[in-house]
Amino acid sequence: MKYLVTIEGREVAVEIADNGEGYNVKVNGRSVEAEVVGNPSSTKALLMLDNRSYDTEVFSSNGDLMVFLHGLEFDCNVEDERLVAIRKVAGAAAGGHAPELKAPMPGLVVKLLRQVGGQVRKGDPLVVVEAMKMENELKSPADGTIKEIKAETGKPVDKGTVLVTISPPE
Amino acid sequence: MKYLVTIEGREVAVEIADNGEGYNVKVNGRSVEAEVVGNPSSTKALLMLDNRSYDTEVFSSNGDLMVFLHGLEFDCNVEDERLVAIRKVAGAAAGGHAPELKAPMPGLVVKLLRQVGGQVRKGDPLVVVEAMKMENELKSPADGTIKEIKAETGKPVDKGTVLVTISPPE
Amino acid sequence: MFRKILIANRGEIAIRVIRACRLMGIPNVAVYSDADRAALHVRMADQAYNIGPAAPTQSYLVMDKIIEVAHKAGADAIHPGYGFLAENWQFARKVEQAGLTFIGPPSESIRVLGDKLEARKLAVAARVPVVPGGPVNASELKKAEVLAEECGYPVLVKAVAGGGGKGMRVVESAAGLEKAVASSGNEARSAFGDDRVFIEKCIVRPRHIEIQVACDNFGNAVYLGERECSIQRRHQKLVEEAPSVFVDQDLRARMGKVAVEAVKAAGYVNVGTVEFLVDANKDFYFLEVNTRLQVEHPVTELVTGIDLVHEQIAIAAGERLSFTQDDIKIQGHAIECRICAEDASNNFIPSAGTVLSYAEPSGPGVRVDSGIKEGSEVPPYYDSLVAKLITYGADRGSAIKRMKQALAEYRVAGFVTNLPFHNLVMDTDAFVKGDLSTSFIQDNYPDGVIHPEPTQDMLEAAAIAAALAVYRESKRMRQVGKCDNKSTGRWKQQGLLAGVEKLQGGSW
Amino acid sequence: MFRKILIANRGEIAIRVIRACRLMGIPNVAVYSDADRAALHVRMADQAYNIGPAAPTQSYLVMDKIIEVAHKAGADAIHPGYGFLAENWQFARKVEQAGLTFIGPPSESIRVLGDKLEARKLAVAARVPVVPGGPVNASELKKAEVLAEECGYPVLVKAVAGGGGKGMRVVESAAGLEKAVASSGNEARSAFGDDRVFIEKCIVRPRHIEIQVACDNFGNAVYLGERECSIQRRHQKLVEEAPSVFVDQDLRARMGKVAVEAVKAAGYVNVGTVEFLVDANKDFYFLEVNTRLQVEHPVTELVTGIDLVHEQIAIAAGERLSFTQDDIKIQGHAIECRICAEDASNNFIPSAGTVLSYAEPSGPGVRVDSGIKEGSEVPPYYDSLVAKLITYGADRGSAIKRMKQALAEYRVAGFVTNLPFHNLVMDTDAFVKGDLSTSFIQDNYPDGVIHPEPTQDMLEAAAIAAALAVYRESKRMRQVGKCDNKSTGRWKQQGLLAGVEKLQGGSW
Repeated sequence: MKYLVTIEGREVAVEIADNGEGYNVKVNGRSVEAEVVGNPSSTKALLMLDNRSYDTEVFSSNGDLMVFLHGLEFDCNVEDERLVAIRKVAGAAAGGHAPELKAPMPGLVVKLLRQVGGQVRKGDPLVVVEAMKMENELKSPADGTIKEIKAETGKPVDKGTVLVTISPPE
Repeated sequence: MKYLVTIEGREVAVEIADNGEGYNVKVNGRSVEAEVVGNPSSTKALLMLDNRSYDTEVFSSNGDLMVFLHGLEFDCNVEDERLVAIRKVAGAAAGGHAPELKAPMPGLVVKLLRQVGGQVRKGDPLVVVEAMKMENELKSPADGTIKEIKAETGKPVDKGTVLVTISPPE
Repeated sequence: MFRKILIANRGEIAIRVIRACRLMGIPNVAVYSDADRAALHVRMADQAYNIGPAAPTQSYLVMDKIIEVAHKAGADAIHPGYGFLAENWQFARKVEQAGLTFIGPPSESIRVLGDKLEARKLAVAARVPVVPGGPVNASELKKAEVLAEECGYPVLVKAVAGGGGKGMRVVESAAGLEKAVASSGNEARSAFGDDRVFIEKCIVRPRHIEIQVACDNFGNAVYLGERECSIQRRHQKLVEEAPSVFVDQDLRARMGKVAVEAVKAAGYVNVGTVEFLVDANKDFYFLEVNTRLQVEHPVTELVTGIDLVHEQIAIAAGERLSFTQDDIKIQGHAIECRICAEDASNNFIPSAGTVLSYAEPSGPGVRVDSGIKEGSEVPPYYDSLVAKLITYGADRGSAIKRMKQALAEYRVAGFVTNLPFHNLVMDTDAFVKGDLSTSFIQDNYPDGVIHPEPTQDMLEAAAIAAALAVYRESKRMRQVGKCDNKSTGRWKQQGLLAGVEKLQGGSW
Repeated sequence: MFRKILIANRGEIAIRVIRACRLMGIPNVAVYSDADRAALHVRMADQAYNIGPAAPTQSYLVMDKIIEVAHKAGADAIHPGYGFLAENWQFARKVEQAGLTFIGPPSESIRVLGDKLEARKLAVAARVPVVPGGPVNASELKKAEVLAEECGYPVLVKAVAGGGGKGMRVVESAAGLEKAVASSGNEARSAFGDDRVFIEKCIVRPRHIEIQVACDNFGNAVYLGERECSIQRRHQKLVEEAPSVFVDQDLRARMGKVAVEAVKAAGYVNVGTVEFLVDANKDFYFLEVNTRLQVEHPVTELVTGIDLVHEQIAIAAGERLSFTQDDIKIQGHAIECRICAEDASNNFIPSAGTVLSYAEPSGPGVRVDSGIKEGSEVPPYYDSLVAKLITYGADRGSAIKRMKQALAEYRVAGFVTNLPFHNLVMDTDAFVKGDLSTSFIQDNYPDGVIHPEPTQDMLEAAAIAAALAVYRESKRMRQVGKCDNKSTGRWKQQGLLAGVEKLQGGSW
């Protein structure tokens, strides 16, 4: 099975074949000897790649996967080749969905700093959310145009609530 | 609901009523204010009894329950009043089943020290099992008469395998 | 000794005090808000009482409620931890008046030292060097100008009332003074109902160095060396260490003696901390006295071998200090990283959530004081500090290396932490060289904290892990029947549910 | 420094070495048997190679296989840990001959010190006091009688070959000698193919006290104080501490100097331990030299501040000792409890299984060196030691109190541990008083180790927990439909499945 993994803005092609004892894995075309220790129903798995040891934990979060590895967290989007083909035909962006600004904590929306249609650069402040007795400027996760503002001033938001969606630049 | 809990050879009567917010609990007839924090599907639960804090974990093991509490482990047998009544009619021993000697680790049975029908006292050696390069004398868990010897010399046993059952003294 | 101690706090510091109680064989009572019903400090305490809703003003800050619980539980002493009511002299007085022991200094010492102007006067009288400056009313611009001129620009303008750097402004030259005094005054008036501002010489790129002191009821007062706490954001410390690379034996002795004089002048009893700013010439200036246990007390414990919480309780129970000044030897080096629920790469925005997965580092030279474990909630109502990671080594280099190793072993899933920030600090040249100041973060990360790019190797491994998870799950799903309890696609289920569901539904 | 280190061991000691490698920035390679595929040391290592089936003779003891993996992985040094091949001079020699560095003493030192007779000769030549005695052939009864008479009864009869107390017998008077010599000789012949027995004076109720030494390649040799390891079962240590309450500064210096002489005489390089028996008169007798890192090394690390594994690696890489004798100061007190999968109340029978639930203690003065975490397997093939709990305090009393507190925080479910045994020891008068000897367990628990009865309070709480679990589960089951994936009675399911299933099926 071939997968396209979008991770930290980069694409990594991963091809997996079960060889009965372990897996034959190709990453970006390069062969890797892979062994997975751990039950498929567990989030935790020990990955041995060419005898290198990677103690991983994989969670699912809103359709994406969060991979924990050596104390770092990676957000991954995994598409199999069928989905990639469909998407390419449709001309959509990689990762399957438009970049979104999500509330990193529960809080109260106190200010909207930009309007729909506005051009933004990654890191531009978009929304101010009050939480833990502080006003926090939330920043754009990507360059592009503001597609939709879902946040409303004065409304409380939960952690993970999508506040703004961005259309990537053409 | 009334329960009879057999724990460490003693019987404790526990009566539980759900009061919506917490539980009204009677233990051996004495009222206790009880609150349980934790999802019913989890093994872990924080028990507050009259504002005393007990961080518990309950596992099920061969029909009995193992309760972990403040670093100690308790084997419990819980019967509801219906079962207690049935048992009493049948004249059976508390705890629902005869005392058993189980293999505490995987190993090889190398010697049977007693025969069916023999009188034993708690702590008398019954079976020798070789494990971890050592010969281990396994001792009777209770006073009584040997009812059945399930272990066979030369046979490997798994952890938890019942080796000998004991009939309590009349 | 006390019959029972009530701990008027939460999180890691409540647990730290519980452990000290255990050590001393004293029963302990925790209190908790509705948000902390299942918190670790509740689980670890002997007893625990609910004291109200999540908001601190309705629970951890309600003095009478806490004193009432102390009575109900039969406690005869209250340990306030840090934060919340720890430096509230009115609370200390109420505790005293209720016939209980406040484990901390006398309420009068807290009052005097908590008032910036009184504390400053006291320090001056005790010949403790202070930063040149003084208070003015916000309306007296002329007076402010003269004062600023005397101090020498740049000057700092801040509210007389309050604390924690609220409304603090740096004024580079006379031109900016009027505006700064006016806005500081406005903010101070609305926040504290007192528009007086304090103008003082701005010490450029100072180090924040503090002296730990301990005083008993018999006039014994000892300093336990210094802590360097220069790495701060929003005037809150993030990394602390002991000893300071900047402090030699002579400076330590001089600062220590001054610190002891300062607290003695306030009739201080119990442990406390005297904070100083130290400039590049090793001149030091009195900042304030923290009349409580500090978050960063473990680094002092590691280099002196003294258990400060034990000492606090013993002093409050009327015991003599168990050591003299000569007994205090600084051995080795300790570093503390405050593990906070916050995103350093996004202006230190706080985070919150459920701890989905949690693994602490351990082994030689590693100490973790944590307030959470797997399944814990990090509620959005309180401080973002969730744990403290402290490492110890024979020298600073080993302590840093151990910290890097321990950070790599630390795993927290469920909310954003500043673990990557600490990793970055440990790799920053200026930190390794010991070139620290309170502007460390601005100086070294002028474009904000940018976590290093992961290596290609790591990216590929993570991508493979993700793809394999999907591959194995889809394979499993194909093998699973329509209604089979035993092997229902739990991972998939979890994929459909929110992350939190995972713990609620299946953490056995 | 080394390019890469292969660790020829498993469990907590493999992890201890991995941490030392991390500290020094040296890449590391683990090896594992089929039984350890998912073991913690494999997870923590940079790289890991399978070396065969579970049985040690087919994996961790296969010298050539390990050396082959070292070559394949590009390692230039091998750390043997303790146990397995750590004191096998042939392995050390093979490593040397393969052009790799053995992180330990030269193979020749291991060989000489591993041979009891040669080691004794060496000790005598170096004026190290030894227990009076000597070897005889099992057939030479007359010679044995004369020798025993010279030593004075009671005497100890044991095999010349082998070690670890195999076939050791105490003979109280001349009447029992013949039988003891014959059986010891028989056992020795069948076990080692060498029927010589060693007869020596039996030191009554001795303490087992050992001196840690460290020697570099430049003739520097230092002793790092003593460890008292008197609490043993089956001649294996269970509780160790440093310093010993029995050793004063004078005795420490005398034993230390003798220990250094003993290892110098054997051309020793690297860290090592000289074991002594000490009688009630503080006379000490050379026992043997352990030519490796000891299980109990952490207590020395805590009281000296020296990282012994770091030192091992540095010495092996040709560096000089980083300290002199004068630098070594013993500060505070440390105690180690070996956490083993065994039932102390049932004659220390070993246990095994899956770790269903696991929580380590943490906080001030607590160090855990563990080889397991939740979900780990404790296989029945290897040593029962799963972790070491070490506490540190300013004095022995605090270290004991911290240990009690830490033991109470430690939770291991899934197999039997000796945690309750350690709890009992910490509460035993003789231990608290420091009244120790190698017969501590027999003396203090003559009827076997009997764990104290739980309090009525605890029994009732456990009973309520069990009843509530049943009550809540039955209520939940009534609410659940027949085929509803989301809320299937997981707890019940688990009730029906074996405990191990729990982790295999649902540890997300």
